[in-house]
Amino acid sequence: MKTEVLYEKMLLIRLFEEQVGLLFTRGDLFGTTHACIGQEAVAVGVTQGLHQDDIITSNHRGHGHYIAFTGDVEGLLAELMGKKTGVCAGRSGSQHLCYKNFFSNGITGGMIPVATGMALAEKKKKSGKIVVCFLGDGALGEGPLYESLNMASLWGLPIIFVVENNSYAMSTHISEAVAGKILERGKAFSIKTEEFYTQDAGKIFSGFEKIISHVRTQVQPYFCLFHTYRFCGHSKSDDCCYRDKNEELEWRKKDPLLILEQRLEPQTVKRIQEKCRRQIEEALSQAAEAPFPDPACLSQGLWG
Amino acid sequence: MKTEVLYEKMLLIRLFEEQVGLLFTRGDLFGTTHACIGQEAVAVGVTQGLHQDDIITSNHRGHGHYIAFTGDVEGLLAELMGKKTGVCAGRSGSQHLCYKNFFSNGITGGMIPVATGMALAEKKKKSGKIVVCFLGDGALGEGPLYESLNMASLWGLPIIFVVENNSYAMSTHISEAVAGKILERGKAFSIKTEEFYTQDAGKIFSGFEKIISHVRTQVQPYFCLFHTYRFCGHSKSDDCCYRDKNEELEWRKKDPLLILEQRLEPQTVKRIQEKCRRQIEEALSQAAEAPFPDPACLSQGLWG
Amino acid sequence: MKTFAQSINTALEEKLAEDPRVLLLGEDLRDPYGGAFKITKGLSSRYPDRVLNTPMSEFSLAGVAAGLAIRGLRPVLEIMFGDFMTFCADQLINHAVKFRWMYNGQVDVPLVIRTPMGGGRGYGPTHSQSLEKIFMGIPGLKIIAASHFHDAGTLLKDAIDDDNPVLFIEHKLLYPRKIGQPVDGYISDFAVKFSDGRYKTLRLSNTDFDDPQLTVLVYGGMLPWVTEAVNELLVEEEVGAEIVVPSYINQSFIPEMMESVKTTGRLVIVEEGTLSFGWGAEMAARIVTHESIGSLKAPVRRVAAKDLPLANSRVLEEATLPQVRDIKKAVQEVLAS
Amino acid sequence: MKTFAQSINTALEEKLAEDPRVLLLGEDLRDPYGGAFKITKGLSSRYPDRVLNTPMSEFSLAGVAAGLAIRGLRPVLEIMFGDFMTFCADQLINHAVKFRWMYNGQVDVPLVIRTPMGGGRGYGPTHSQSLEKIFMGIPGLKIIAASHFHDAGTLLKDAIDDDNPVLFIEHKLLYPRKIGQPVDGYISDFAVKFSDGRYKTLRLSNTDFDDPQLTVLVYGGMLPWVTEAVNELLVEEEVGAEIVVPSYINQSFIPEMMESVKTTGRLVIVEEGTLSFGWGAEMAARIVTHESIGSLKAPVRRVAAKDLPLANSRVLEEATLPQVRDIKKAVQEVLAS
Ligand SMILES: Cc1ncc(C[n+]2csc(CCOP(=O)(O)OP(=O)(O)O)c2C)c(N)n1
Ligand SMILES: Cc1ncc(C[n+]2csc(CCOP(=O)(O)OP(=O)(O)O)c2C)c(N)n1
Ligand SMILES: [Mg+2]
Ligand SMILES: [Mg+2]
Repeated sequence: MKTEVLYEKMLLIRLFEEQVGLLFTRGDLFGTTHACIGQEAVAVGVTQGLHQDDIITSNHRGHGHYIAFTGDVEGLLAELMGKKTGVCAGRSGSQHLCYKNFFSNGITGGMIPVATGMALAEKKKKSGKIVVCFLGDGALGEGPLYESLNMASLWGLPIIFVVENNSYAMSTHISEAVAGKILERGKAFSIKTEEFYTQDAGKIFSGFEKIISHVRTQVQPYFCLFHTYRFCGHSKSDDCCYRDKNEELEWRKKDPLLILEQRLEPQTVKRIQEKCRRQIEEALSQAAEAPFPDPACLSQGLWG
Repeated sequence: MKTEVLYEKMLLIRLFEEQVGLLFTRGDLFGTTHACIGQEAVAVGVTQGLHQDDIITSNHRGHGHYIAFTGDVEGLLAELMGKKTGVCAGRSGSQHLCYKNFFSNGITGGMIPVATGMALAEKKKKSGKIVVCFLGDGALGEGPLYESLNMASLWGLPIIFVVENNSYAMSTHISEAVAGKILERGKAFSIKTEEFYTQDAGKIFSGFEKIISHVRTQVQPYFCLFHTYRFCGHSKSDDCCYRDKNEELEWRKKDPLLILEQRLEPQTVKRIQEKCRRQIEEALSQAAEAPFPDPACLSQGLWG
Repeated sequence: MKTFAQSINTALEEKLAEDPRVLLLGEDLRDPYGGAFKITKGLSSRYPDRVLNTPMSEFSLAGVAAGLAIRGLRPVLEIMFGDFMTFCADQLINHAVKFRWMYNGQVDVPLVIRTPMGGGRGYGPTHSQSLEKIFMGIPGLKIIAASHFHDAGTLLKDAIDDDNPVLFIEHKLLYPRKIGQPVDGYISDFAVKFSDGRYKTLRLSNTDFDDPQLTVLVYGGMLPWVTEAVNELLVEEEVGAEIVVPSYINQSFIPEMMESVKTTGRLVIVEEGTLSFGWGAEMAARIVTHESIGSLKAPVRRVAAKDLPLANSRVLEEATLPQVRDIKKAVQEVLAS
Repeated sequence: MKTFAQSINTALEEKLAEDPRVLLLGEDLRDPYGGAFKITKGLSSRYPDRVLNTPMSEFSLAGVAAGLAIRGLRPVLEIMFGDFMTFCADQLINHAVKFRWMYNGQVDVPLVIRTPMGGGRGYGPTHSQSLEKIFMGIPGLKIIAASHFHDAGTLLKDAIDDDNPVLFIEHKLLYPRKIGQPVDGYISDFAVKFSDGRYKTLRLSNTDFDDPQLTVLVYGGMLPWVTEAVNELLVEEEVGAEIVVPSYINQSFIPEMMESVKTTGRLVIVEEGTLSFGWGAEMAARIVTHESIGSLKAPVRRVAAKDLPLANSRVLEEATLPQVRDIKKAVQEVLAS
């Protein structure tokens, strides 16, 4: 995978999240969102090796996963703005996205069993598709994860559990919420594991590509742990009063954008920056002009 | 602990369970029960080293735990018969027992979080009491177990998780329901573990005594795994069609009663047998004569 | 004549045969065991890859079913006792029933959860409840409950064909009962009328629909008690009653109930779940919020379990659950005022 | 004057000070964060050992609270959003509320679960619901919901002192509101009467209880909408209304409602949860099953959310949730017939 491509995806995500932050500050957005600034390398590195018809499940912090996998900046922005042109017509908002085979939900850990069922479906259908299930370190507290690991292992399901450990669940540090070593929790269910200590999207991509191929060919689950960091607050209203500023600064040095930027020509960076900026701006002006959904259609789609 | 004492407790449990089976066959019992025939060594070996004011939580297969810890054959038999003199006045039946600090519930795995909360209470109160939480291999499927292991480890709770692996959850063999090695599931949460491959109540008692003392003095959790077998069906109606008869015979050779019997004088055995028989008979005749609860008191005790 | 259990078993087998998307999953379903209530007996032998024994993971299983459904299968999940539906609450309420609407119709979630509810067998406080009430008010979930006068198997097949999440309630006490089949417009002693389409509502009459004095509304496992009460009252006091028995019990409008009450002006609602905030509350509310309240000749009566847990002891269980005598008493009261 | 949030915070602090058995637990409660809605702010600094941050394990936490309660503590568990109460269903329904009765009174289970419910903030389908309805019919569980005219802190203290499991509902939109305190028998423009004892029911009147034309029954976060509607109707159409606001919302009998309806003969029930099988159903059912039905002059009206999930988009959320205009319309309809 070309560094340029990875960089562009990451930058697009970063600019998107910053734009969303701005819209909130300006009072143009309703509700809340969870930005993934700082974690872009995982989103991009993990998803770029997937087939377009593979499946992703995601969580509250899903914009990065979404944009990296679907490229649909327009639909996402309009969705956050509650517009009819949003990917779910303004119904789902930031935390409950669906676009083709991308699915998220705001209940922490909630998509894990669903992802497991999806992997079982693909196995039964012998489709060759695999499922990537994103979760945060906070979701390690939720018991259904272990039920799902157990079933994924027993049934040999083509699913990769991707743990994004950013050291915090809201304000709670992993030391307060996670006993023992995270990787052991995958191993205990006899699932192969891998740990990534890098913010380098290139390394993540190439490492994860091997895992994808193993899962696809062996039809067996995998449990992957990524150590990363959110540079921003948990959600719009969070000022990170619970974090050490030095810790933040240390991680800022490992900004995934900086890491790849160093490998690119300055003109390339500039070109990509402009391209991404334009894409966000266009998405924004499209979304701004789009109508709100019609309340008369409110009950459409409840029943199939 | 004297072999005689352990033997007597186990025999009392065995005879009790056989008596209950008989009552069902005769149509004298309503509902269902789960006998622990074959698993008596765990019930007795684990509980005899506890203090009377320690806490036990148990599950659907709890008669052995109950009798071993409380000695209350009379209250239990009356309870199963739905009598007013039952330990819960006929309300709870076999699966939901409470006698002082013994608590059970028929929801598989359901008492695990409750036991965890009890251990937290005792720690906060600095009471020096510990909690023993019994669960079967089937309960390993239920996610809240892992939530509880995590909290017990994080908070350093005085609790021992006792897994009775009898290879089956109802008709389901562990190979169909449990991925990986059971002990790893405790270790993954950084909890000390111990495995017992014996049906010898004496060995269980002395091994478990050390664990009790560790948990009490260190105020840390423990995860213990016992390999055992139920000689009987899952519940009254189960003919064990899913089990291999040879497997059953192999385990029958490791009958915990036989193991201890060999260490006792025949007269001692006989004396104990008679004593236990008499106790069961008396409990039975007491319970048979006891009145049914008065429906007029039905709503008493809903509110405190 | 089939039993209720056989009807369910046959329906499952026929769906496995005709629809390759159907997949059964749950605890202990496979042969030789065939399920705690033996409802899936024989099926794994004939369809070894499509009947799955699972670990005891009810919470996740509801989610697994949703995942299967979204990806094009037709999962039928058995929850061994309805009491354990508490474990499925999150995956049903915050996931399965939400997906279609919140994803703006991009997915179907055709899952069925089958589960036995109800008491009467001395299984005690955690194995005897009628917990369907807690799910009735969840938008996007259909709750289907067959009575023994319904064709249970057909209801189940329709549920499997449904593109929406369905909670399918089977009363334990119905399993061994013969299913009542209509013969010349009668089931047993009752003239019967069926609603059109799927998930039929039955109207039963002991007066050939000629001038009934009251309406009894009931579903599922309580129907045998109601027919017994009504039969006795006919003999003893010549009471003519119309019994309305929906199978889609949480549907937003049950026209048969409204029509019948408009005629009779008297209504008794019978359910096995605990009284307060139960099924009967909504049914009664629909009367009092409707113009037809004008035609009411007496206060509505609800017959339900007392607001208590269920005991193991038979005397206590009986004192808690609605009995034939309670139904008769309610009918008499409604007729008296 | 305190806000609703401050009232809760102060009550927690006072209970921590006066009762050593009180223990707070939940996600992110400790300082400096002080809880997702900042309700426990400052408490862990003052009581470091008695305010516990937990992993995200809502299922088990309900059980942990039950275990703490049985062993003599007074746990107050915060569930960050009421939508996650689905996780607590099993431990509440099959464990916490059952223990006392099924153990024949051998234990007390004095636990409190506090949780914010309700929409209006654009949090979308899984962070905006009013899910208390699913727990209302569970025998042994008290559901307490404060309005901003209640003394929220006192209600919470009473809940902590209660020997039974209590689900304590806090509407998100109430947090920043000033609590209405009675001055000379009035709160704001309404004459007010309080019921005796714990968990007070309020009666509010814009006619000094003189010949009200109708009764409005409401709880918790919908009261501001009701007072606004009633105020407007008073000005516009001189409507005299009595508003009945229970705090123990699933109690088996609310005498103030019955009394009021007997006088007015007209009832509007307002709740934020979805309509079907909700709180209003039981309330309406109590009227139609009661002799007082004779005094009804018009069909009862229920104002509630549409039977749909809640959207993120503001226009859709507003179209789903009950609005002031919906309440006014219902009042007008009830008065018209
Ligand atoms: C079941 C549930 N509990 C609590 C929450 C509230 N909540 C949303 S995100 C979050 C923290 C999640 O932490 P983590 O899994 O580490 O993901 P991160 O936010 O760090 O990306 C919490 C507590 C929720 N949405 N769902
Ligand atoms: C949550 C829940 N699911 C299912 C059941 C039904 N059930 C009761 S015991 C049991 C098997 C339990 O197996 P295990 O934990 O190994 O204990 P054992 O019976 O072997 O002692 C099952 C499936 C239950 N009581 N609770
Ligand atoms: Mg995190
Ligand atoms: Mg077992």
